[in-house]
Amino acid sequence: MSTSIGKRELDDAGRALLQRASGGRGQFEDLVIVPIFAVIAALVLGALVMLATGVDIGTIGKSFVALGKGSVGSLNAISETLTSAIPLILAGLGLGLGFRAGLFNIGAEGQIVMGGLAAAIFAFSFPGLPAILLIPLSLLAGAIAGAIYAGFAGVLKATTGAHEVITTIMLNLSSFLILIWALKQPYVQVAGRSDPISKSVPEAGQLPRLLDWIDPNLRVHAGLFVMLIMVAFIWWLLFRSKIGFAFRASGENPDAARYAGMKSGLIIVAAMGTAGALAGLGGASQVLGVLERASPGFSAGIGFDAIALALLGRSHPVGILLAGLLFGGLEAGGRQMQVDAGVSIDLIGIIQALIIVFIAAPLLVRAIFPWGFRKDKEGGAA
Amino acid sequence: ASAFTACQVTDTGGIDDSGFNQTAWKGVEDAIAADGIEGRFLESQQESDYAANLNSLLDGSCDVIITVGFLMGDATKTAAEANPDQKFSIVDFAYDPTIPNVVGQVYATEQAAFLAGYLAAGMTQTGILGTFGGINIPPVTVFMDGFVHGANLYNERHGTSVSVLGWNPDSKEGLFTGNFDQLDDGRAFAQNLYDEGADIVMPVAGPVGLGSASLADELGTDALKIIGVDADQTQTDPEKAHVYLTSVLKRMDSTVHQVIQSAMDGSFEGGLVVGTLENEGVGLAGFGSFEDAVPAELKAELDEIRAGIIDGSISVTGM
Amino acid sequence: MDVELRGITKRFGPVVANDNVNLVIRGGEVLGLLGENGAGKSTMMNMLSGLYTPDEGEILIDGKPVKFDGPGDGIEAGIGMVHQHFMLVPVFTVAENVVLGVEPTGRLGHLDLKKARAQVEEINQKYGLHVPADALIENLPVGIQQRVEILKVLFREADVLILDEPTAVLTPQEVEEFFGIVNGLKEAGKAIVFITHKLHEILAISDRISVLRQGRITGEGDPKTLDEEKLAEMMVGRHVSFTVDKTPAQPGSEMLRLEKVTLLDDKDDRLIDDVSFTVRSGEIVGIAGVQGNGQTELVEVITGLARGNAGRITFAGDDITHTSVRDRHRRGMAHIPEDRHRMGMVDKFTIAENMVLNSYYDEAYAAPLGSIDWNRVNETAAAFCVDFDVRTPSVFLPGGSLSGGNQQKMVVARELERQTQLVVASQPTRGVDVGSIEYIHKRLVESRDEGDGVLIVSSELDEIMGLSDRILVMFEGRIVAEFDNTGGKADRNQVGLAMAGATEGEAA
Amino acid sequence: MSNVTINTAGAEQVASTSDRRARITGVILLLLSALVLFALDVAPGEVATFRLTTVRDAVQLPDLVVPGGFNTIVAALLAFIGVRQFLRGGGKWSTLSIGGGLFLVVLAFLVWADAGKSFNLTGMLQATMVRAVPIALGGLAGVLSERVAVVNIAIEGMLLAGAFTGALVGSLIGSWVGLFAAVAIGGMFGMMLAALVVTFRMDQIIAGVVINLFVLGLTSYVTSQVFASNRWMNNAEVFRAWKIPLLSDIPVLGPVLFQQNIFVYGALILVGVATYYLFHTKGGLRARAVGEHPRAADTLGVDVYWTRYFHVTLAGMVAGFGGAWFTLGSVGRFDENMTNGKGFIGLAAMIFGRWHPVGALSAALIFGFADSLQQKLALLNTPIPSEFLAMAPYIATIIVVAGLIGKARPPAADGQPYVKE
Ligand SMILES: Nc1ncnc2c1ncn2[C@@H]1O[C@H](COP(=O)(O)OP(=O)(O)OP(=O)(O)O)[C@@H](O)[C@H]1O
Ligand SMILES: Nc1ncnc2c1ncn2[C@@H]1O[C@H](COP(=O)(O)OP(=O)(O)OP(=O)(O)O)[C@@H](O)[C@H]1O
Ligand SMILES: [Mg+2]
Ligand SMILES: [Mg+2]
Repeated sequence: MSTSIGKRELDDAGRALLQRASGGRGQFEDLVIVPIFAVIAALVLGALVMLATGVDIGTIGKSFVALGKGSVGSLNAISETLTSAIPLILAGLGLGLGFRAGLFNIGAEGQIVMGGLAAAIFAFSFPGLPAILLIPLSLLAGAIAGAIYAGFAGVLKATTGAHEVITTIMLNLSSFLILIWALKQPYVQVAGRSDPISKSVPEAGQLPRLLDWIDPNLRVHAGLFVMLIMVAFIWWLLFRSKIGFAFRASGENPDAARYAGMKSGLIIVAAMGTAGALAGLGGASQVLGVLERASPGFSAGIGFDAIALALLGRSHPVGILLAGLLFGGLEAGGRQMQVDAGVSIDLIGIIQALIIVFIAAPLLVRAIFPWGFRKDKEGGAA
Repeated sequence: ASAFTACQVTDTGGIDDSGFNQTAWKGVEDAIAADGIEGRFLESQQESDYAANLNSLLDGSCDVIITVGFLMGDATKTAAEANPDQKFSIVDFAYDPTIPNVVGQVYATEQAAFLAGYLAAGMTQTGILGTFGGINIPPVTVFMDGFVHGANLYNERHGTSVSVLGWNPDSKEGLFTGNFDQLDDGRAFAQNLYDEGADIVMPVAGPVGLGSASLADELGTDALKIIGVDADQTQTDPEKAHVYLTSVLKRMDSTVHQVIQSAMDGSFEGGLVVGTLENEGVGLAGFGSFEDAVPAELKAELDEIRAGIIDGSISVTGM
Repeated sequence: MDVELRGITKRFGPVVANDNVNLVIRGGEVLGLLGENGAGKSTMMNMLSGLYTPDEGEILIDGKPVKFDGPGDGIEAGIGMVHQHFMLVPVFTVAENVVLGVEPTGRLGHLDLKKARAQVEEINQKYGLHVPADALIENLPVGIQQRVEILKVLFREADVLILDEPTAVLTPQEVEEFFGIVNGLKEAGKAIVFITHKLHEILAISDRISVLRQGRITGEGDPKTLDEEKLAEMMVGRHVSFTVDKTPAQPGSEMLRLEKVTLLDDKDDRLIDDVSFTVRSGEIVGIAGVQGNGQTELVEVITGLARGNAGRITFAGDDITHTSVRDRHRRGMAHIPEDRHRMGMVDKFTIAENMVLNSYYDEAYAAPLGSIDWNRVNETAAAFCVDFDVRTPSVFLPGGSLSGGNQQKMVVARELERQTQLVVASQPTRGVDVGSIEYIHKRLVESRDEGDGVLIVSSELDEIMGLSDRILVMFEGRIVAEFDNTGGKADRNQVGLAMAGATEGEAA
Repeated sequence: MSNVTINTAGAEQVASTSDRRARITGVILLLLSALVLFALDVAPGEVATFRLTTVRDAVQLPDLVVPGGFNTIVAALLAFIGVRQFLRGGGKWSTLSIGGGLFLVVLAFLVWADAGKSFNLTGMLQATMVRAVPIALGGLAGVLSERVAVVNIAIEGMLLAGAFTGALVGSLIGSWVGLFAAVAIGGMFGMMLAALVVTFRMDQIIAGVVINLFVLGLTSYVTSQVFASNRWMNNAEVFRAWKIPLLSDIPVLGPVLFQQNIFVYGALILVGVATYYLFHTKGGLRARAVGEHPRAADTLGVDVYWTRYFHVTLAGMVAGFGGAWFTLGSVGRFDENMTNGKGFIGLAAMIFGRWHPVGALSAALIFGFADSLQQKLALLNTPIPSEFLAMAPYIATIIVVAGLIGKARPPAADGQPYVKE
């Protein structure tokens, strides 16, 4: 054929096709109004739960004030929110990427464990390196460990078809045991301690705190930049790069991807590996930035929260960033709730769940708050 | 508002863990009852909460801050060094060198577990005892070590061959649930030991042990008895009190209470408090419903061994 | 039983699929329904069967207005529909599919499959359908699956049968048999609505014809007074040529060569059995055959989707037996896949993204750092859409939102607008309206005239006869016959016989 | 007219895929044989003793004594099957050989670990059943909902809710009422999941994750806020083992199958009933149709929404029953997050069991076996660290899924919402 792809002069008919359909009010409602109502509805229901368990009104009021104060009410609150959000978002990005590629990887928790462990071991193994090398290399070690651990599930799926849900669940459960075992090994365990705790990350390996010149207790650390860079990178990877196109195509329609010459096995392994690297990075940043050593249970369920996060953010990097900030805020605010009002921190779990329900089911919010939305049908159907 | 306030930060087990967080909190509650102080606690859900929770207590409203568990060792140290005027105490952890404003509270648990092992060896019908742990870490395995060595001493003295399943003090390997929260593991692991002939089992896995108690309740105490750990389980698990032969006490409540009192009367001094049989920081609880079943000779022997341990004539490490 | 649609309007968001439609359907009569892709035929029939509810207007049965809340109500009222896309559960047996929803049961809610089988047999007998009741749907050829659909409707004793493009996937022989069945039903007094894009079929079977255009009825007619040309004009609004205009082929160098290619399945049965042939540049080779005789697999082996177990494939002189899909694509092999939904496109991707589904990595779209230059992609896609008349308001809409025919045009556009040397086109015009067929055929011939080799696989004998310079017939995994078709000289009957597996002697 | 037949029938020797698979199988088996021969070598004189009864049993059975030579025989057997596969295996024998091979390796492993020692085999099998119960019920709940194409990540939450309710109501009113309440609450969460995904068209996985979060939050909150200070609210009577007369006296089999509590019997019966229901009744046919091709079902008048509501609710009830096992069937009291991922393992069992009730049960049994096996191994002082022993069930699952199951096909519409128009 003579027509060559790429350079084409467009006539008017062609240019008309380049109009983007505008989102309109429906989109605005979904993106702005729904979340606001979702948070309100969740808080109201949370209050009802407290009432039902015998907490008095005053305390309930106090706890909500504390929730706000603890999440965004002060510099420290914001710092805490960001600190909590960093590993959540990193792991969430990995899961989101996997979902886009059609992989239901629920193994972030195990990948975080491996990443954090590897980062700690690397950092204390090379205490002589300058920070400029030690920090990036330790992060890299974490990312690689996470990638390998996830890649294992990827390879199994690509070669034998073993379902990633099964393998990643099993790898999660195994990772906790591996962690404890590793932490007791003489090379890893800190000298003089009998309990399973790794040697500390040397000063040069710690992600520097960003605001300690204001107050040494402000914990937000340079992992923030790592996280932001990754959000941008993953956005680019998914929506701008060739490999991302292949990821998304295989996620949506594996047969079409095969038809288009994409190698499904390779994509599975690559996507799992990338996802694992991100989760591993999350674990590494937690260890290098907050905990400064690895210990049993340091992963703290971040990998599971990250699933909710990735889903809530619709597997879109920006969505995941926003969802992560929300979760981080709830976590930090929840601590304040406990401090100021003495309400059990478990309540935050309930409120988190309720917020997700309402955000993820706009139809539900519309049903509860019919007056908040325009009645027209077009607006409603997404 | 000028009342003396004691604050506690739990580790991730939470305040109602039927284990050391709860027992330490009991110490605070005792102080509230006895000395009229105020008490409050913060629960940590994950490790990164430790520092944050400690920070939120540093505004001067707490007269003494009690942290719980070896996992909080680093966070407590950091906070204590940054706030030299604030009094701290940490349960189940010791600093070397010591920090001037922190009291570490540690326990010679193996001494009490030794007694339990001796007792159990004297009480078994099948000649087989069992134990299992949460995870294979020293705070857990010291109980198991003591238990095995105690049973060995009984064998030595009585020419019996009571064996302990579930822990090998030499290879440091044994039976572990891998967690501290799946109660049904407690039942399954006890069942496993029971199937192998054990009739007295000591679970060292926090609330998981409650599952073992449930099995003993169902099988009947003739078939299976349980030895509790940490607190007197006839008190913390009153519904199943009848299945506990005894409990290996780690009197965190008592040491916490002591520390609070020292902070109140000004005698607070950084360093170490070691709970031993001698100072009753560790010990054996009563025999509960088995009070009559335990032979008087055995009780006498236990008293004698207790004395032996205190005066150092009996080693609890099996040497 | 008579059915009437009065003033029916249906909208999907901004799209008005049906606009104030009036239509009467009578018992003992076949109504042919005709219209371009996306004209709104299926939508209308889905409302009649109760699957959709009309936004405006009403449906009357024997003069009485009815309101359907779901397909159950439609069935109740005696309206049965055979859908354009099969509504069969592939992992169920024929009997299970047929009785679904009206299952005969024994005690304890036990499913009485024996009774179901007997009932299926009974209808089989009555209408001469010959469907094996116990076979799994996924193991049946599409022709038989089609009959299962009819069986389902008959089993429910429908008086009105709506057949939405039932012949799209049938071979000429199967169509013959199918028409026999339809005539039998008509004689039994049933009202039948027959939708197709094949004009000769609609002329052959209908008693009355209605033409739908952009959601409106734009013409009615009597098949006796109409011919294909007129029908096409009513439908598309312009003259349509049915014969493919082409000059005699000028075959050049060898583009594709298969030597003794064999492919086995899991059970070691031969899907492709020792197949050898060549395609030269500048010629169109058509592979005729009843579906399920190895054509699908043959295309997969040629395009690299499957690996043959033996044999050799060369492309423009190079051995490509073991190269990847992408390598073959890079060398200039275009592939229009048989099943666009499964393979040819990603429903949720935009039209623009679908347009570069297999060329996104091309130099032409490269931006720094391994990025894709989306502006270039979008412009190219827009141009493709214009060329191939893909009807859409924007290239940023999801590919899945296009009507079936337009989806096919999108896929064909993507494959033919590239620099190619060989075009492998499998069922290139399935489900496409006549206007678009004309265009796609024209473009295939253009490809040939510019020196490409073209391999067309189609179960549509007319398409093969009209387009090919040479015809190969495939039967049970083998090439059983070859015909020279220069100037259309191959004998249609002979080809048909070979497709049915007649041996050489019989064919001659 | 040219009518040339190109094809000359020539059956050329072609390498088939099954040949290749057989060869891979053969190599794997030979490797396993080497593993048994070298890593699991037992001195011929040593014996492994498997006790079939405990000292407490009325009827004493002789011990099962396996000489160390057993492993040599296993190695030889594995080598034999391996060579056979390599040379002329194929077809269904490949999978069968791998399955049999793995089984033999497990046996050899047991003999190796138990060499010179003894353990109670009957107890281990009994524990296998018990440990399989919550997983099998979780898996069954998964089967019921995924057969109507609703992905059920919420099993974990439903189990937890069942456990919590069972303990609470069981303590307040009585165990039977507690059991019914647990089933009801499970059903309620099932209905809630159905409402979210069917009516409000929420993403199925998000909905499941949310229910898990919600239940975990709520039960933990109430546990710390209420139970901690009101212990009597969390102390239910446990359903005890119920010996089936006569049958329970059968050696080995009796204790394993017929001396269990209602949860074990319940799980077995439910698996049977569900299998019958799904594959032999009208309701089951409709359910499967909705899971495979909802639009086809819809066009035939099957109410897709109702079918999904009904089965997901049913699934919730099954999970609620399974949840009650943790409290009413095991320890009588609730503790935060006490299900600790069993629901997810149930989900794995469902996939592993290919969306079939019996498959899910079998998967759960394999898991239960590996679990009780590791407990025995921990008592035998094997040189393997306890952490790695505890990993046995997980690793076994991975091996079986990768080695035997391979790709499993879910119901075709699984996870997809159905929009009527
Ligand atoms: N075909 C395209 N043309 C131009 N830009 C594109 C194209 N596809 C993706 N992009 C770019 O990628 C970015 C992200 O795409 P978008 O947010 O629409 O992702 P998506 O897959 O539609 O996500 P979601 O499913 O959450 O809506 C867009 O801002 C857009 O600039
Ligand atoms: N479910 C739907 N949602 C949105 N738009 C739809 C839907 N179904 C059909 N449409 C649109 O309605 C119009 C009519 O579609 P319909 O399927 O009735 O066409 P048709 O005449 O059957 O075409 P074809 O010959 O390609 O089958 C098209 O523009 C189509 O894109
Ligand atoms: Mg978008
Ligand atoms: Mg149509």
